[in-house]
Amino acid sequence: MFRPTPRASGYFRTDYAQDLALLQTRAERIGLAALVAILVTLPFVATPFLLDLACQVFLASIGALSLMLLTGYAGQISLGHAGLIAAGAFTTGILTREIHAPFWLTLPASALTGVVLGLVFGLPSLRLRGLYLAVSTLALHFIVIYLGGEYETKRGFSTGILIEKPSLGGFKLTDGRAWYFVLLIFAAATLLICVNLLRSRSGRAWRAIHARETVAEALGISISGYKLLAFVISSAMTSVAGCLFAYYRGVVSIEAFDLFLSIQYVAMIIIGGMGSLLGALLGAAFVTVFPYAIEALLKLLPNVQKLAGDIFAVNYASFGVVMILFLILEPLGLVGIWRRLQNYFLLWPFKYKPLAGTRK
Amino acid sequence: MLKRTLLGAIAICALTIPASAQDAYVVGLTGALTGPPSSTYAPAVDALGLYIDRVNAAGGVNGKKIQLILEDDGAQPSKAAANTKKLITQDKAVLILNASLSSTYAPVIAETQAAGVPLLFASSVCPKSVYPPAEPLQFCTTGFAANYDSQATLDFIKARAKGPVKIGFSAMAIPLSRGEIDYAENLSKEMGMTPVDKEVIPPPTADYTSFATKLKDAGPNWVYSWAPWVTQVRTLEALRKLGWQDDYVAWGHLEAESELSRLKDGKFFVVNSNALFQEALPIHKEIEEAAKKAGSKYPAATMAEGWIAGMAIEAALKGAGWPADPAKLKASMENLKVDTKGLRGGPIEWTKDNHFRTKLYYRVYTWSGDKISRVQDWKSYDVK
Amino acid sequence: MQLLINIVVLASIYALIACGYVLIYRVSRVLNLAHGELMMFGAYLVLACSSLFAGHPVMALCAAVILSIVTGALVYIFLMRKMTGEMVLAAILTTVALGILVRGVVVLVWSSQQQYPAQALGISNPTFTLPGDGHISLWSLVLVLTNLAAYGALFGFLRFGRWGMRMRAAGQNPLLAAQRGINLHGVYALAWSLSTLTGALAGILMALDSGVTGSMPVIALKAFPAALVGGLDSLGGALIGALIVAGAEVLLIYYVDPLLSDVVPFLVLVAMLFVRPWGLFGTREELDRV
Amino acid sequence: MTASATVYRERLRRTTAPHLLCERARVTPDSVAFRSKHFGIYRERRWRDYAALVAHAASALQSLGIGRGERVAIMGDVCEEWMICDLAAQSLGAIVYGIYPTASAAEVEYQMRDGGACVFIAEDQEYVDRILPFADQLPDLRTIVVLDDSAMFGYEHPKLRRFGELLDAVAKADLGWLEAQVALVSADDPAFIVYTSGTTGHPKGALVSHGKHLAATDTVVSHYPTLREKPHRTVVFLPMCHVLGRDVAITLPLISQLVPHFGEDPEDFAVTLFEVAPTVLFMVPRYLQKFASHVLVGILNSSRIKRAAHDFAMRFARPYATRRWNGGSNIVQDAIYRLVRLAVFKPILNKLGFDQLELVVSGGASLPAETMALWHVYGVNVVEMYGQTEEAGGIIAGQRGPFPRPGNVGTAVDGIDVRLAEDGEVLVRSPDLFDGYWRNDEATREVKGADGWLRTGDVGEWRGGALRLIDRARDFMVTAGGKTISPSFIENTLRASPYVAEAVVFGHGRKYLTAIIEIDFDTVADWARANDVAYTGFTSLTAHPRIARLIEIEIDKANASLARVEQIKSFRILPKALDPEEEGEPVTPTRKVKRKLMYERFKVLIEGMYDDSDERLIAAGVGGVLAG
Repeated sequence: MFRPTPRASGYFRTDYAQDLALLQTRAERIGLAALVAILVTLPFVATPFLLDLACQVFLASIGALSLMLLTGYAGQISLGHAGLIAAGAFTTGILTREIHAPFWLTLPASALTGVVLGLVFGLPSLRLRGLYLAVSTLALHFIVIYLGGEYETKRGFSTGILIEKPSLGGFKLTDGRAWYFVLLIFAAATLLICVNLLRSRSGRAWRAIHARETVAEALGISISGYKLLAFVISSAMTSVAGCLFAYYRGVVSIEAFDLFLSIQYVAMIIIGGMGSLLGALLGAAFVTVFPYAIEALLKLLPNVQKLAGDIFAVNYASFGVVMILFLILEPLGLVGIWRRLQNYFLLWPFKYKPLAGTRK
Repeated sequence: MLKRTLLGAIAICALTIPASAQDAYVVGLTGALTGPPSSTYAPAVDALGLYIDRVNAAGGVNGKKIQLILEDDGAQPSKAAANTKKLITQDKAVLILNASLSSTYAPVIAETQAAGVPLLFASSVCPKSVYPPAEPLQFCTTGFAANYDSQATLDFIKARAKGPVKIGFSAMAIPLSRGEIDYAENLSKEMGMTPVDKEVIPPPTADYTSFATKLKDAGPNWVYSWAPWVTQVRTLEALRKLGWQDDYVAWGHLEAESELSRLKDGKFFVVNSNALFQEALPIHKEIEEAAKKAGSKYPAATMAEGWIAGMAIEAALKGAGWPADPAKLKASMENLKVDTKGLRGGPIEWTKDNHFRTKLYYRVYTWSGDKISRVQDWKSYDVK
Repeated sequence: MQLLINIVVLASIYALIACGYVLIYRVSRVLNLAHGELMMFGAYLVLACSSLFAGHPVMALCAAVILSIVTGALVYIFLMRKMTGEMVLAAILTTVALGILVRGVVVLVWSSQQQYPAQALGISNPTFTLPGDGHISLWSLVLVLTNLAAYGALFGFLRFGRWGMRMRAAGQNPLLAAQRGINLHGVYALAWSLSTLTGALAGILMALDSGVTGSMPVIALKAFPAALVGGLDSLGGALIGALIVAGAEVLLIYYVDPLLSDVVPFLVLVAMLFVRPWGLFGTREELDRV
Repeated sequence: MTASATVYRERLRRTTAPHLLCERARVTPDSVAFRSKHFGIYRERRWRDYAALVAHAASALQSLGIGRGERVAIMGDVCEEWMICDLAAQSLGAIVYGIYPTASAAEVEYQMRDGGACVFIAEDQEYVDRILPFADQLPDLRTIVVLDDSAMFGYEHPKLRRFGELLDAVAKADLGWLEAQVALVSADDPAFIVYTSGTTGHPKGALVSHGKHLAATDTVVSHYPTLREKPHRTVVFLPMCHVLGRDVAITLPLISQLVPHFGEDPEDFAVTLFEVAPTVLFMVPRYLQKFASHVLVGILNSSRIKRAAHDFAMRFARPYATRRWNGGSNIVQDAIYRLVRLAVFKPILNKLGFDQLELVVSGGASLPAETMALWHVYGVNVVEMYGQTEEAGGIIAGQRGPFPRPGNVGTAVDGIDVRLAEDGEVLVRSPDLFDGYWRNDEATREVKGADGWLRTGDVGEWRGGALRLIDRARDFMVTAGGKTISPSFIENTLRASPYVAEAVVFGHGRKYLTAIIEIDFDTVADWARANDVAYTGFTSLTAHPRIARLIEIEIDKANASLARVEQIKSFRILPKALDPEEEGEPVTPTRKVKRKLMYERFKVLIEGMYDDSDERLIAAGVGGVLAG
């Protein structure tokens, strides 16, 4: 994410503020402006279905970014991501149903739930590593779902807790377009938070811990402190995603947060490309859009109506196939492809960086 | 970054928007066609497809064909919501069908309500919102309905039992099933029975014996289960293995017919709102032939629900005329009488404030020596 | 008495499944999250074979077992071999993807309906009454016995067999093992075959006892805590872990709240992880980084 | 020369560099004087800061008791502290000289004795180590100052002082103080010595006085007025002990709008260029060649499509470059070229940091025409200039451009008279030449005639108003066939190959010419990787038969453009890279080859190339007669 030098010549920094600037070259600024322009115009040209898809991608991006922070940078595996999203969603659901809490209350409350759960989820990380840690987070997933299920049954919300659309300053968020922008802003904010976290002290500490814990400790980094911090921040962001999810869908039920969801998030960061925020975004978009894309592609096949029953099984299976192909053929993930593509043009007309070995 | 993928997706989707069928009724369905719960829903959807194919082959409704667009939600609420949105906005469906797990109801209802499109629950349990006073846009054709089912079952037990009833319950650990069993437990008390135990069994369970042991040790002489078929039948089997020989009542899902003949258990009763194919009515023959002709991989006996949904759709569209829009369709559905031709105990009648049916009919079957037999004929309940 | 039987049966199920996790983890440090799906696949293979060898239940069962061994080897050769050297999380995700694929294929071929292989084979499932008013069904009994046999065979194989020794060596230090001329790919393929075999046995026997649906893989997930409590790289540990988890589950269902049965194995696990992260009998190790 | 320019130069002739610095600090205190990279940041130094730094350094040096006319030696890599110390010493009236960072111990000792410096300023511990072994044997040396003391713990020597401590010990001097010091220095006082890297014998120190240096350097600005007309960025990388390096880092910024940029480390030269994207560069041919060959090899190893794009662009751009030399391109061709440049060449240049270059001046040695042509094709305005240390920082001639045809060094600059002697030797006369060689009057007399004409030792000719250099006057060889041949011309031709770093031609009194080739490790290694040639290091690479074949093809290419007698008949590849830092190596610190030493060093290799069977036969035939 952080490049030692800009991508075009002639950008020298005369103070550290410039060095920290996110956009350095003109091309980058133009690129961002174009992206923003596309993102802003998209809702006015897209069908509501595509809009919904985009909203799902944004929601997934928030979750994937926070998981990337935890796994891709701090190196802590978690299979409890769905549990955290559920926690945020249930906090929102329970608060709206029980005390009619408004948006501005449920959102921080969800984040707070995330913080608390992050501490709890994070505690095992002080003793455990890798797979064992993953399993302990899995256990917490089951606990959250169990509690959620109990609440649903006990309060008689057997088909889910219905949630009113939130209002922001008197404006009720019902329109898909409005949601698009709200979620876009949240996703962008998450991205910015992640970027800034990663280039701050904590980001460097996480990477040091990820690289080698013993060395990091020798460098005077508080291992347990930063691990917990990673869990707390990641969980808080994930819970916020859960809160938004609850509002966006207008309903919370435990079925929406099964283990498969956790696996989807892990798939996002691996398919996207470990250790890259861009990868998290790409992965989130890919994993979210992919099933719809496959479905759409399969429907292009001739005589598809005859296969009506089977087509979904094929769709399901092909998700597995594509994931396998991806893992085998592109271990660096989408971001690997992106970088290659980018390098193809960045290095144009060279294949490798010229003067790489040039010494005076 | 994001934009590339998004644009790619847009391109793919743009390419694949089905040539909008201008001269057909578009009906969209979101259902659990894959994933663990699909065993209940896939056959019904298959049957619905068969029925609509038949209607189309016979010239359609009002001279127009019906185009049924299927979307799989894998029983995930989020996917169901997205599917619904797509069906309404992109495919311009005039009617949405839900054939999925109850957890998908809320998001689908939210989407259809926002768009003002009627929603028909075609394969899963009817939500309370279709009972009088019904939500304006929600309708239901399926045979099983919360509370009424338990009422009918407990009535049956009461009538059948010779002495005092010590009743045990079994539910699956999903909110819907738990809620219904809780209701039944209270009702049983009101009806003078003694509830002795209630087992709530998680869906993924390797061995039901543990639960059955507890149930059995509570000493019931009746056990009632209202849950997905797996839980109902495996609790029974586990109980039987443990040597419990008393009466067991369960809800008759799609699988009931084949399972009754597999289990051959004279003290296992299924309460049903559909007539079993065993009875070989003309309509049953019709369905069997259609299934055979289409080479369906599901037994005909599992197809009644889908067939009835098809009948309802046909009738609703006929009433709405051509061209149909959601409003016209809603008006048509609010005043509809569907002749089930014997598949049910009577017609499905919808009124302005009752989108369930005015009268419910239940039959009870069991295995008697060499065949499935009725132990109680249609018994009707007024829906209020 | 019945409780004891329940514990033994459930423990056997868990143990038979858990040893599949252990076998693969032990040699290649990969957690096979497709184990449940492969188990289910074994059960469906019986269905396929029962129509192939109609009227010969024994032959059909044997064929299914052999096919599942082949399946395991094929999975390694065509899939997991490519993941050697990749990060562990990616390898695990590959198994998840495999699981999704298998599920899709199963629905495609056999539909998602509940199926009864025992019926297809034409064999019944009588119940035996044991002293103390305990009841056990034939296939549960077979499962318990199979489990014991499988563990016995595996212990013997790993301790005394040539390939067993190689497997242990590869698990302890793959580099050294490779240098001593051990064919690592062969060892890994064998581990996958054996793991799929035991998984399929569990799947087949469960299916014979109570049928099979697409939701069977979830059961394998519950056997997972058993393997971890015992120690992911210890066969004996898996057996004991299965007993502990099954015991806790059965007793909780009976004496406390059946609803807890879903959560409790994982609670046991978390408690275990805090006390002895590497499991009761596992080797203390530093796990690979992400 | 216009009247105002003459007045201006006269004014320069009567001032000093430190004085100009003070002036700039008064007039434009807030403009950026230079930028110097430090921990990733290009620190901006304004003229005010610059003068303050120099003042502080001067007062620190003064505390060491440096007197007028005393010498101060500086050794190290290019860095801002060098400039500051240099100007500080000059403002105290001391004479500064630099020692090449690559100089061997013997050379350092020679220059220390010859120059007789009382203070030795070392950039860091590395250079302290160079002088410490014989520091006690140098009678004049009083103090060793180390600028960067980061690796200096544990160093104890009575003469050793840390610059930081010196600065801390004196009060901060202000601009007024500096001006007072500077006022004491006369424009005619000697300012610095530049040691010429003689290819024969010991280096000679050219002594230059303040005013003459400034006036002479003004020739560069007047020849390339853009330097004065608008702000320019440049990168300082030539060693500041070289007169051109001094010009770029210190003098030109004082008298033009050139802003020098210093990299963090000379090793990061490529990075610095990339980051700064200079608009003006003063280069030596070696770098232009090296960059060109890296680009070419990079393209050769690029993917098929990209290579095709480059080839396609070249196919159009080559004739376009020729037309541009002839001044005959039309609007359409211009437009197409601009498009091609934007699509292909600009990205190439961008990667080097060359894309904003308006002017590249190549000097110091002759630039192979092919190299210059290539840069012209890419759209970099490379011009060649001609100058010598003895011109006191000024130049004799230079191509004005833009995009001049290669092959000459352009027209003579304003304010200098150039004429050719009968034997073609270039003679120059100017009021602003060096004062003479330091403590070597004999050598001074050798080049500086009583008539005021300075002998350059180069042979040239006028062609179309431009000066064309043929060769160094003293560097001809005559073959056994009696043909007079210029080896440097052939060597330049050979060096045009991207794979050849250095070529040395032999053949004096022989039947034919041979060459010793030093391969360019980077490009050849690239080629080897691309062509599956396995190697472990420099030596194994040179020993590979396919590399020999590669070089042979390159030599055949060069031979094709040479006359028959000039062609190389045989060659050998040096098994190791030439290292100027090593004792007795046949290259000067500026990598000029000492031909004689080269022969002695690689006699076996060279003799191996000559088939002396004829001689032996004759010797065998006459052997008895001579003995008897």
